[in-house]
Amino acid sequence: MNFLFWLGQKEVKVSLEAVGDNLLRVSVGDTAHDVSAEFIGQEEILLNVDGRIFNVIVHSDSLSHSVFINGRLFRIEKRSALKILREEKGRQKKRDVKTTMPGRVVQVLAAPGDGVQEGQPVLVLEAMKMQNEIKAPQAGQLARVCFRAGEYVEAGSVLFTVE
Amino acid sequence: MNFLFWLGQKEVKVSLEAVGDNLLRVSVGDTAHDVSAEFIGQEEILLNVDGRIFNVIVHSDSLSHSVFINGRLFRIEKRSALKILREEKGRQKKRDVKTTMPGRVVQVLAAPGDGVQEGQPVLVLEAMKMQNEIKAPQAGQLARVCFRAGEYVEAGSVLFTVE
Amino acid sequence: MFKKILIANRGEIAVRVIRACREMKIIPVAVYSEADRKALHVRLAEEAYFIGEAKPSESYLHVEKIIATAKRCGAEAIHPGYGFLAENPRLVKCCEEEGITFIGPPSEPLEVMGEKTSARRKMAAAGVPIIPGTLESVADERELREKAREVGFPLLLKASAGGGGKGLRFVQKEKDLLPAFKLARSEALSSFADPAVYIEKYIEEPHHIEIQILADNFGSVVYLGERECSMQRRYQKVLEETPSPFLDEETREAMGRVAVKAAASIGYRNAGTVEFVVDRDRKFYFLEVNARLQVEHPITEMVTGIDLVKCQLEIAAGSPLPFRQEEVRPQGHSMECRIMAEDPFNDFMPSPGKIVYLHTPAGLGVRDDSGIYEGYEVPLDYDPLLSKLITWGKTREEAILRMRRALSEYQVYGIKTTIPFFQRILLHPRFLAGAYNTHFIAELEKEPDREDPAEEIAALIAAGIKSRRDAQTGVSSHGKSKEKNWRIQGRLENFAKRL
Amino acid sequence: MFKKILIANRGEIAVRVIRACREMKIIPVAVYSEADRKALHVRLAEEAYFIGEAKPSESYLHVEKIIATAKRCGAEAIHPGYGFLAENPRLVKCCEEEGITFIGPPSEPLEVMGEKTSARRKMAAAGVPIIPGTLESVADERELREKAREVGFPLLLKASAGGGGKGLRFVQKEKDLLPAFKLARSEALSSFADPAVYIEKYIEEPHHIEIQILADNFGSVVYLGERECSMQRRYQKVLEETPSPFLDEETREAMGRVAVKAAASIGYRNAGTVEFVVDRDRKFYFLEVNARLQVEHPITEMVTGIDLVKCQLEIAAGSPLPFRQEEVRPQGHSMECRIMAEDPFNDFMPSPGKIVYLHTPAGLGVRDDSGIYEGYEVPLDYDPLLSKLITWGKTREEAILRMRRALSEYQVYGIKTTIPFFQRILLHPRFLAGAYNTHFIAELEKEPDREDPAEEIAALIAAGIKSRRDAQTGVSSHGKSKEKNWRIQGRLENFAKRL
Repeated sequence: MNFLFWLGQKEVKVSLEAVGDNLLRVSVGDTAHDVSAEFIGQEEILLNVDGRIFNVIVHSDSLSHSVFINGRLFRIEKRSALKILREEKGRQKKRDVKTTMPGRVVQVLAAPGDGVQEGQPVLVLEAMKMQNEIKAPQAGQLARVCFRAGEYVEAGSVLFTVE
Repeated sequence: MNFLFWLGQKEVKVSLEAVGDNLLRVSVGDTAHDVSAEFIGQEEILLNVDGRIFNVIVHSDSLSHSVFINGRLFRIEKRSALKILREEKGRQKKRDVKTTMPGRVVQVLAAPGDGVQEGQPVLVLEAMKMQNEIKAPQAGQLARVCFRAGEYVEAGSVLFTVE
Repeated sequence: MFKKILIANRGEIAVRVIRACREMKIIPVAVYSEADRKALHVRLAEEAYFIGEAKPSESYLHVEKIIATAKRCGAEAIHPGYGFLAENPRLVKCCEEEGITFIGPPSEPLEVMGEKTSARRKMAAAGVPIIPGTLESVADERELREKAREVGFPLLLKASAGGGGKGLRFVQKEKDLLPAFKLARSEALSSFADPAVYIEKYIEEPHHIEIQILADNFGSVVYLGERECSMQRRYQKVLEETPSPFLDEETREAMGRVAVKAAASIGYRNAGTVEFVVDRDRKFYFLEVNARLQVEHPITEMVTGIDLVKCQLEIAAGSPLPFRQEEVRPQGHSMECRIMAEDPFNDFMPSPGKIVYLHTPAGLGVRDDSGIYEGYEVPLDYDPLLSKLITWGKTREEAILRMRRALSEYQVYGIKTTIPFFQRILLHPRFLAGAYNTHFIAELEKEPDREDPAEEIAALIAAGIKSRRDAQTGVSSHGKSKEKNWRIQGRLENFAKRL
Repeated sequence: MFKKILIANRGEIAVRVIRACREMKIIPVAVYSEADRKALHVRLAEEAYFIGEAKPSESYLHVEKIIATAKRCGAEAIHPGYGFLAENPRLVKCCEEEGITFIGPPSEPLEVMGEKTSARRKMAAAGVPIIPGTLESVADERELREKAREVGFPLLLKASAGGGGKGLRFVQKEKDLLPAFKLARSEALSSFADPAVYIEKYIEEPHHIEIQILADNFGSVVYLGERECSMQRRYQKVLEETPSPFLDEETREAMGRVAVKAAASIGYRNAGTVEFVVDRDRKFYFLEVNARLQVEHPITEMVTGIDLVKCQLEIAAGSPLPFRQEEVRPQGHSMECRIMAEDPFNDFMPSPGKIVYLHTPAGLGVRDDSGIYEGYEVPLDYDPLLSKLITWGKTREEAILRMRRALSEYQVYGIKTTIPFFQRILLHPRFLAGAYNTHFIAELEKEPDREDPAEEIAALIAAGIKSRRDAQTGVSSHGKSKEKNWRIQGRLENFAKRL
């Protein structure tokens, strides 16, 4: 069984072949590995790669696998690298700035219509007792600011848009 | 909301009434308690009874709740005590001896047709490196022995029957 | 001794105090906010009472509610933990009025020390060396500029009511002064309900080293060695160790003696910490007294064998210290990593949320003082400290290797944590050599991160295996049947024998 | 030092050795049977290799497979843990032939000590006091009867190849002799592949107390204090503590000296334990040498600060002992509870199965040496030992109170464990007074168990709450929506502000 993945900007071919009870031959690019894998629960895999042990958590959606190993998160895309690149370019014209954390907006430092520099703080978000400045990812004009001071923000919300 | 439960041979009426946000008034028999309950996962309840904290696991089936508190297991029946008693009497004539643990039969010490005393070992079951004598629960005649030495036994299997 | 104690805190420190109570046959009473209905400190308490909304001012900072709850449940004493009301003189006074024992110092030293500028004045008067700077907080922007020029750049702006790095700003040049002042005041206001800020001269290549002290009600004050707290990020301690690899025996003893003097000069009681800044020539300056149990107290416990929380309770109950200075003999080395709900790969952004998967380390020399469990949802309302991972070793090297081992076992999934960041620190040659000061982490963050190509390959293989499973069957069903296949072997053996 | 070590074991002891390896920068290699594909020791190892069926003879007892795996992965040494091949001279010889270091004693003392009757002969010759009984194993039923009469009743039948209580039977009267002999032989055969059994005089009100020793390759032998192991059920240790509350200082030292003499007389190397029976007058008799790491070794580590597994590796690598007898100074008190997969409310029947829920205790002075995790399925093929819960305290009282606290936090659901049984022991006045011998548990089991009416009421309330939830909605949906309600509050606040 063959799969094509994208990690970072790299395209990698991964092919799997069952070679015995609980034993797989897995090629990653040009290199082959002896692998056994035990599922513990739905998302946790105890992986044995050429004898070396990895405790892995794989959280999958239709677009990608998020693989968590030794505290690191690898986002392995099922889509083509080209497509991702194209999307990113599209985004560069008009960029939504989202927050990865929930929190409370403490202060809004710029208004829609203002010109902003790359790295300029646009608003201050407080979560877990820490105030974090959220900065403009590129120079441009502030198209909108979606929250006012004092409002709660959920993870994934668009905070503001830079054009 | 009222429920009738049986614990041991006792019948207990439990009634619940919501008296506020996250607060219940629960009567057990004649005594009322202020209770708040937080479900953690499907079976785990963090119970606050008049301020006192209990970490409880409740595993339910159609007949009973198995409630696990501080290492103790309470089997709280939804059926009437009378019914349970009747069943137990029925069983006393012809008693199936089941094993609660899986294991391997090491030795069979009596044959079908043999008379046995209460507490007489009938077979030896090994699990987790320990040999356990399984004894006749009552005096009588051995009606059947369901396994032979060397066989594996699953939890819940009938090992032998005493009439 | 007390029969029942209310713990006016949450998270790992509430758990820590609850454990000490249980070991002394004292009934520990937890209080909890709306956000903490399922918190670990509630689960481990014997009694627990709801006190209000998630917002600290409505719950953990609400003096009247805390006092009312203590009276209602019959608690004879209140332990404040750290943060929240730990250094709040009003709580202490209310306790005094209501006949409840406050487990901590009396209100007078609290008032003197809680306000950093009055603390500096007091210490200067007692002959304890202090850092050059203002002895009063800065009134306005004009005075700010004026005093800053007097002290000279670089300098630090500090919250007068502060502690724990909140409301603290480093100012390199004069042009950064005003924005830093505003942010420091805003953070100080939000953290301590007091925007006052003062100025301190910035010490180059500084070490933050603190001395743990214990003082009973009979005039006895002892010090329990130091804690090296220079491993800081944005003025927040992230890793502490004892003994300090930087100190020599002479400085260590001198600091201990000065700490005892400082505590005695203000009539300090109970457990406390005297913080110092130590410059590259090992000259030390008084920084502040933390009039409470410190986050990093466990490393002192590990090397001295002394349970500081139990000492706090005994002192508060009126017992004299059960040991003298010469009986305190630290053994071996201990360090602590503060595991935070922050994303080290994304500028340490807070990462609250549900912990869907948790494996904690254990075994010889490993202590995990945690406030979380699998299935717990870390609220966004409070500090991001999840757990303190502590190791002990006969030598510093053993403590480090043990910490690396423990970190390799520690798995938290669902939220981001600083575990990988500590793995990086614990492999760094400068850390291994013990040659770091408070600048270390800022410098580390400029260096490229470690990469393990084997992990990348394992990740790709895992993705392949997951894709294969998802493709072959519906999610989950295949794995289950496979699992069953193995268990079925015993049964097959039986059937075969009978045939 | 070695670069890579194979651990020829499973469960908590394999985890213990893996941890020590990681802390010494040695690559730990696990081996696993079919039943252990998902075991914790595999998860925590750096490398792991499959070696065969669940049956020990096909995997953990299979010398050739173990040796072949070590050679294949390049392991320079093998650590056998305890049980399985730990005292198997054949493995030691194979290692010697293949140039692999066996982490344990050489084959000669193993052979002498592994066979209990030859050990008794050897010790008697060296002037070490032994229990009256046969110096050879009993050949047949005629000899059994004859020798038993000579020794006198009550007596013990013991497996010559034995240890750990397996193949051991107490015989009160002559009429019980033959059935006990048969059971002892059968268990001995199944556990050690050798049915030989010998006779020992039964000591009344006996204490089992053992001395930990360490011997390097340079003639240095030290003892690290004793372990009180009298808390036994069916000749299996269930709880151990050090120091023994029964011994006086004089007996303690005398036993230490005799243990060193015993070890030296047989050319013992590496870590080992000399077991004694101590009668009510504190007269002690040699019982056996356990030529391996003991299950209960952690309590010695807790009071001495010495990592016994690391010592084993260092001795095996040819290092001399880094300390002398007078430098061993135990501090405080430590005890261990063996958490077993057994049902204390049903005659301690084994209880393998899936652990659906697990909370482990932590914090100051608590060590959990565990081989399990949540979601793990405890196999029926091996020992029921799940975990060893160890506490340390400045005093015995503190160690006990801390153990009670830790047990109260320890929650295992899905299988039965002996945790409630330990809670019973730790509240018993005779245990608290330190006044127990090997009969304690048999006597305890005749006493009525504690009952907490509050727990019964809580159970009924929980059942009511569960019934209510199941009635109001389908299972689960209600609780979830409730949970969401709380989280939604922050959002509502926002919406309200905008309107």
